[in-house]
Amino acid sequence: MSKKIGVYICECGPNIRDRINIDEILENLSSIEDIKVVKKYPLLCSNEGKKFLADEIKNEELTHLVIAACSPKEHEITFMNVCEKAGLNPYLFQLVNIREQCAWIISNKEEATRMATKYIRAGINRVLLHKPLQKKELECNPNVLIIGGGIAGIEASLSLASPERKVYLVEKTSVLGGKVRKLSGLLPHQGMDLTFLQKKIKEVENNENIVVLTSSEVENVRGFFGNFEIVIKSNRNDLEQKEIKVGAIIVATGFSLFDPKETPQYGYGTIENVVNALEFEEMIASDKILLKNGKPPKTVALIHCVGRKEKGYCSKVCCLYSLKFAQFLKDKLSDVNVFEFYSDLCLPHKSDQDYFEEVKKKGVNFIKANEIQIKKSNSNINIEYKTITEKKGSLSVDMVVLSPAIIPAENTEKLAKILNIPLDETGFFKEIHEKLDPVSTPIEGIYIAGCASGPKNILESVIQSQAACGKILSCLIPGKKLEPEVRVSEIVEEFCTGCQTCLSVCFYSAISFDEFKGVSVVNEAICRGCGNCVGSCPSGAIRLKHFTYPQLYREVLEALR
Amino acid sequence: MSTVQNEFFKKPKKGAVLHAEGGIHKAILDFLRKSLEKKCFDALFIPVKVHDTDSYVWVLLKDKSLLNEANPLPPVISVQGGRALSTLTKHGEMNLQIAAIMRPCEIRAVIELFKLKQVSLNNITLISIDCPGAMPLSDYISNPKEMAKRFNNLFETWEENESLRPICIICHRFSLSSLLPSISRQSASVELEGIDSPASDIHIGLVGGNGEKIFLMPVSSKGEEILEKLEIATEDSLEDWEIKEKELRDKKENKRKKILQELKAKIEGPKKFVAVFDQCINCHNCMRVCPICYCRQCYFDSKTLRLSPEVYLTRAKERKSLRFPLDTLLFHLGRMSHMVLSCVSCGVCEDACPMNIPIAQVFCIVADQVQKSFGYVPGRDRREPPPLRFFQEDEFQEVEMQYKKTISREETQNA
Amino acid sequence: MSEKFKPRLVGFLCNWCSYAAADLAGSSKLEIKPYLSVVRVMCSSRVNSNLALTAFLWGADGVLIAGCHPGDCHYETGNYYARRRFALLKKIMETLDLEPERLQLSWISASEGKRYAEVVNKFAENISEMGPNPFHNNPNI
Amino acid sequence: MKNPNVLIIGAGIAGMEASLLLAEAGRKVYLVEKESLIGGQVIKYEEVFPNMECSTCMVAPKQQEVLQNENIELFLLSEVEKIAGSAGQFSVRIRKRARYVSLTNCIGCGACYDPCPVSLYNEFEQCLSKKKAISIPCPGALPNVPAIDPENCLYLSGKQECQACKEACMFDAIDFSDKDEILELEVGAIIVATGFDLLDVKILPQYGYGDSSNIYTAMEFERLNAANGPTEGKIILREGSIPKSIAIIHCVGRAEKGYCSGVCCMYSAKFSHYLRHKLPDAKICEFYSDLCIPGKSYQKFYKEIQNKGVELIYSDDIRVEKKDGKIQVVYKNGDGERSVFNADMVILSPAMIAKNGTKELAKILGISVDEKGFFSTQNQSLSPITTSVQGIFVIGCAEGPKDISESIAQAEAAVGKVLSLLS
Repeated sequence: MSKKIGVYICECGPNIRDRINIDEILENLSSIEDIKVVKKYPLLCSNEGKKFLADEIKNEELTHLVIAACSPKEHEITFMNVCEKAGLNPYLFQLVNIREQCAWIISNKEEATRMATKYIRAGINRVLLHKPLQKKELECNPNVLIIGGGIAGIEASLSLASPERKVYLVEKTSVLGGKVRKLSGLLPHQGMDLTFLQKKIKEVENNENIVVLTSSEVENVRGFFGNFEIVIKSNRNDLEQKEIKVGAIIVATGFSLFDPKETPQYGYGTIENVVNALEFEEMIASDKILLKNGKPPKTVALIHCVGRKEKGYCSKVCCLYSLKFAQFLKDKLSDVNVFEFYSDLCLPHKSDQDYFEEVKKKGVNFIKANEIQIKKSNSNINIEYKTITEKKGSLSVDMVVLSPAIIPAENTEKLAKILNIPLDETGFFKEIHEKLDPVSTPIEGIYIAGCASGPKNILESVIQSQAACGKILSCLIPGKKLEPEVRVSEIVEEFCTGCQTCLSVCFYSAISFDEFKGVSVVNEAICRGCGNCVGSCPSGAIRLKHFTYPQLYREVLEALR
Repeated sequence: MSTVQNEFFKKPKKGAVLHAEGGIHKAILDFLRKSLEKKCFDALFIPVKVHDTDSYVWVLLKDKSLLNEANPLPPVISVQGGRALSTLTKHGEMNLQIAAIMRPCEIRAVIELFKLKQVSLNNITLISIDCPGAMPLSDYISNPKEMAKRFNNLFETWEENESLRPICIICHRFSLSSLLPSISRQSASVELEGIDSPASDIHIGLVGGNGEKIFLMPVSSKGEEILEKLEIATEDSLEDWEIKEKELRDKKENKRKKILQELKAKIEGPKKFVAVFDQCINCHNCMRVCPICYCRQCYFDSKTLRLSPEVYLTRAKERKSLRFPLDTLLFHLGRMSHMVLSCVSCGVCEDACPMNIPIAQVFCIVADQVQKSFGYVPGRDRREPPPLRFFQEDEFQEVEMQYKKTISREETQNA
Repeated sequence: MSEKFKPRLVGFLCNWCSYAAADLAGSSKLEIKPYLSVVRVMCSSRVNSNLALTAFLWGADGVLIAGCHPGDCHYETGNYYARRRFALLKKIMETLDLEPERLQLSWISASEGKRYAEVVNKFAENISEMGPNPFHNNPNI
Repeated sequence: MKNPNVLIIGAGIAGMEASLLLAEAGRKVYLVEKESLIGGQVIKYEEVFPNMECSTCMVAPKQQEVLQNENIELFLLSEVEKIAGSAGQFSVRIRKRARYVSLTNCIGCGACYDPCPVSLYNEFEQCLSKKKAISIPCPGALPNVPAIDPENCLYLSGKQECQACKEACMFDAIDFSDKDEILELEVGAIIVATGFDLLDVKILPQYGYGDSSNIYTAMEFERLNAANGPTEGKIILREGSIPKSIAIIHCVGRAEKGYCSGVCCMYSAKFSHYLRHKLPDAKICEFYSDLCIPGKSYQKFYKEIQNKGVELIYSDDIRVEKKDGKIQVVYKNGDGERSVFNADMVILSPAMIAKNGTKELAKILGISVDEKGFFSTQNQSLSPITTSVQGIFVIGCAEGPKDISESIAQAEAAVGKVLSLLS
């Protein structure tokens, strides 16, 4: 079938009309073959303009459309929609930017006209090579796998589970609740009591749309967003395996605590009555704050930032729970002296500082110190430290509570390998974009929530798990098909030599290798169409739809005329 | 960052010194024969002289008797060993144990092709040999006897010899040193797997033996096992070889600098560079024989670059004239940009050029610079990833037009 | 002669940063020399020696590759790969002294409309001074 | 019958994120924005910590999407006046102030700016530059359509029969007859994302801010450094010279407001990065009380500036004084001793405070405001974005100081809540 190109130049009022000699261009173009119509129009993006275009496409039976107007950022989508409505494949259209990148930057009309002509010719030559790309639709599985039965995982399960959406909650240990279950209580502005946790756990267990798999771990993951295939292994016996299919995965594996034994200066494990935060939480919970000798402590030192230097980051929550400890000590033990040894008070939440003032009022002493050394001194514990101005100080106490850094949960690395998602230099899971997309990973459909991606307080963990749900609920809708990007890469098999360079450069792991054929394969459901693989392939065996070599060469050639 | 030193250098440098009464070729062949008998491997991959001719071909050899025809170090490189081994191993696994004996430049090509998934090294034992160089194919074909004689004289003296290929005269990677891992700055950030990754498993040293003895050294643990199996004790000192090898390498490195500098002066700059490739007839032989050019179809042969006649006419009008065949220079520069990081300077391209373009030497000049700037030595380490497969965040900042900075600087001065 | 000579420049701009900067330069009505033809690509990593060299040897007097600043890539790491590929090409041109200045890589973010104008004008200026692509009118290529 | 549509108040980074996700889910979104442009505070920044990414590059694609998405109906220059009903069926009344420029006709050529005789301070640029009575706040603003300031427009304020802009416009986009509109909407849920303001430092005389000396607020400095800002990114003093010594003062207003804003330490460090990059030889000094740098990647960010020779001074009781044209930062050090730092530029990092108008809006929404002036949420029951009214959610800095990623997480969380509530 012969080609009928329609070329339309938008005057954009005076913006293009006054600065480019449109008539001259119309004149030059009419000679080109394959061109059915060349016209100018006052303002194509106006409603009249759009209607005009639609009619032209129909009446002139155009097979290809070139519009010379403003930047594609402004109206490419507008005009693609016009094409679609008028029955022309929107990818058989090329928008040529003669406003921002021509009319507006070149004051000499002659020159501007010359450049505009180049651009428009390029557009015409390019559009001839366009393919009528078709939108693809993918069936997807609405179910979700949640890894980790802590507070984040529980939250997520509850907000996702519904009759149309099954949730599989996989927990490594034998019980749900994670670290929160070990706590004595939360902070005032979080609501101190913990009964809510048991309530939520009950809800989860009673929800028929949630399958709870305790003492289990993810063994293997295949597939992609909308269609993951998961193998889950029981910790009780290796033979017990379960295969499930889900559309998305939330990683909520939580954290571990830094082992103070790695920093001997704190005397943990060697000096009596030096305990870490979790042990102290349990003391509070059991309401037995006692020294080894069974007596209650008279002087307690709370040491912040244990392991911060070694790990290279602030764990965010320690300052606050240390305050909680101080408050509890003051409330429970009438004549106890409490000292907080801190390096920086990290109180980012709006109500944190009030809490700090409140605790301070109770007579808790705050010492900004570093280079802390904890030594045994006959019956007591002696703390040596330096002040911010390098002055030496020391203090004798009978109990020390260490607040260790929050570190990645064990097996984080292993899980990262199984899921094929990256870790950052601190060993936590890496967000695809720390700022703009804090719960997503490079693998679409795999999300991270809570302390799996770094230290967070309970509220933030809850928020993140709900955020992951937000993402899933908005794009993985039961019965709705996925519409992946159309302008993606494809492998030209007869040229692919199987060197697999493309696999190593693809950030999204959209390319796999077909051992049998010996060629690479692009998964169009994952590919985002950046073209990095095309750039990496010496054989030119990868084609980025709509940005193929020939199409780009056409533009280059016109540039060189 | 793992900087695994390979087995060979963990110990004081020792190996087996074998006496070569019947000449070094015989000594090497005896060793190979023995290892076949002892079932160290089922077959050899080795150059064999074709009956009643002077030409050599690669042969997958199972029958020991044929060994007499084999020549582990023929006077010419007719087909690059890397290319040959790729054809043998690329498609599918095999259950045979095979030993391939090759020149260092061929071994390095094998390793590059291994990284590019064009060679499988399962069941392959690589044996490298000190290489005195090779004769230009054309010269050899025109006078094989004489050339073979001159070639064999090299083994006593190892002195340079003008009838060698120019690329061999300046080859500083003729021995083991270029086949041993040493993790470079650039690839240091990349996780390297496996403990033991030298290019070859066993190396046969010839320099310093004056043609009377050969030096047998296990390089990888695999190599060690084989020599153990053969009950070859590797406790002799390698001093003679080491000293001579070092001496020869230094000498060649200096020569290399000098000669390449002279050549560079002859080819640099658009005018001279164009002149060098003027004679190119676009046969693309250089690409077809190159072991690194592994593409099924060369991008510059593909129809992607073909344009319609009227486009050629416009271009001709534009530039007054248009030369056919088209894009000759584009081919050479393009090919260079594709393979020069992995170029092992084996010289087969030059051998294959019907127009005697010093292409191997030109590529050599570029390869030296480029590989240096990427801290990459092709074929040195089986684990070292090809440079275009990874990046570091804080590298090559100089290649970007540092415009922002200059602006703010100017301002600071203006103030 | 730099007055008479109008260089033909090809600019491969990444869609998300540099192309946006070019638009901003336009809407800010900055004056830019009419020599650079813009070719839009989704990411600077799409550009490789195949494209750059072809443009150059088909007669471009200068080839500009522009993308997001390192770390800002819309596809996370594309521009780092682009930079490595460019470093290789640049090194080849330098070693052979094939006027490497004719190939330029610049990071231009979406807010740097002014910088885009400056980069392009400066580039055009440099190339004008250098004169025509030595491979362009050479009958032997 | 639950109404699936959603009202989102505030088109900053959080509001936009929520809108886009809900639109993707096929929901109709009414996005109400007080200003004449979208993007909120983030578009004022040149780069964001900790990776020093160009924020325009980050946000512009989202802004474009918001403008082009057919499921999102955008109301600019608009505010919520009244809300009735309950979760699943809220009815909302919106007042849309007249823009006097047609969003459909205007193509953003800017031909109307020059003819306008009125010259005003540009608040978007923190009054560091002037604008016309018809203008866009900064180059690259989206939508790229100006608005007329009725108080100052000669014609609209009835001062003169000036119609210079109308005459200059070729698209008949300017419409002086444009009127404020009242719109009634029906929605099932409401997301409040009104963001924050910065404390007005004038009320803290000890910092000497207010006259035109070289004491800047954080936001002023952001614009000073912005490539699309009043100086096109040149960091210069008011008299045009380059500063040689700069003091950055943290926690301005922390004591008065009674909370730590959580982000100032980081953006102050970001300022040091800017300064070090553009003024390699300047002396830079950060005055802090506590380094609040939570999170895995933040401490590294501080190490970097220290390695680049930025000085960190633990200080207290800071006052900024002016001695014969010179600026002096007087402070107590760790030992309580008084010391002095001579600066030719001072940057103040003020507390983030509740957006102006929060109380009024809270009243309309029927939700409460906490003692700090921010919307109060149900933190007690571990749901920091849900309010006392079911179906109304508060996200981002409307709930309290936050950084961008926390705000985005809350936006996505709100979407999760809405979608499971109105499913």
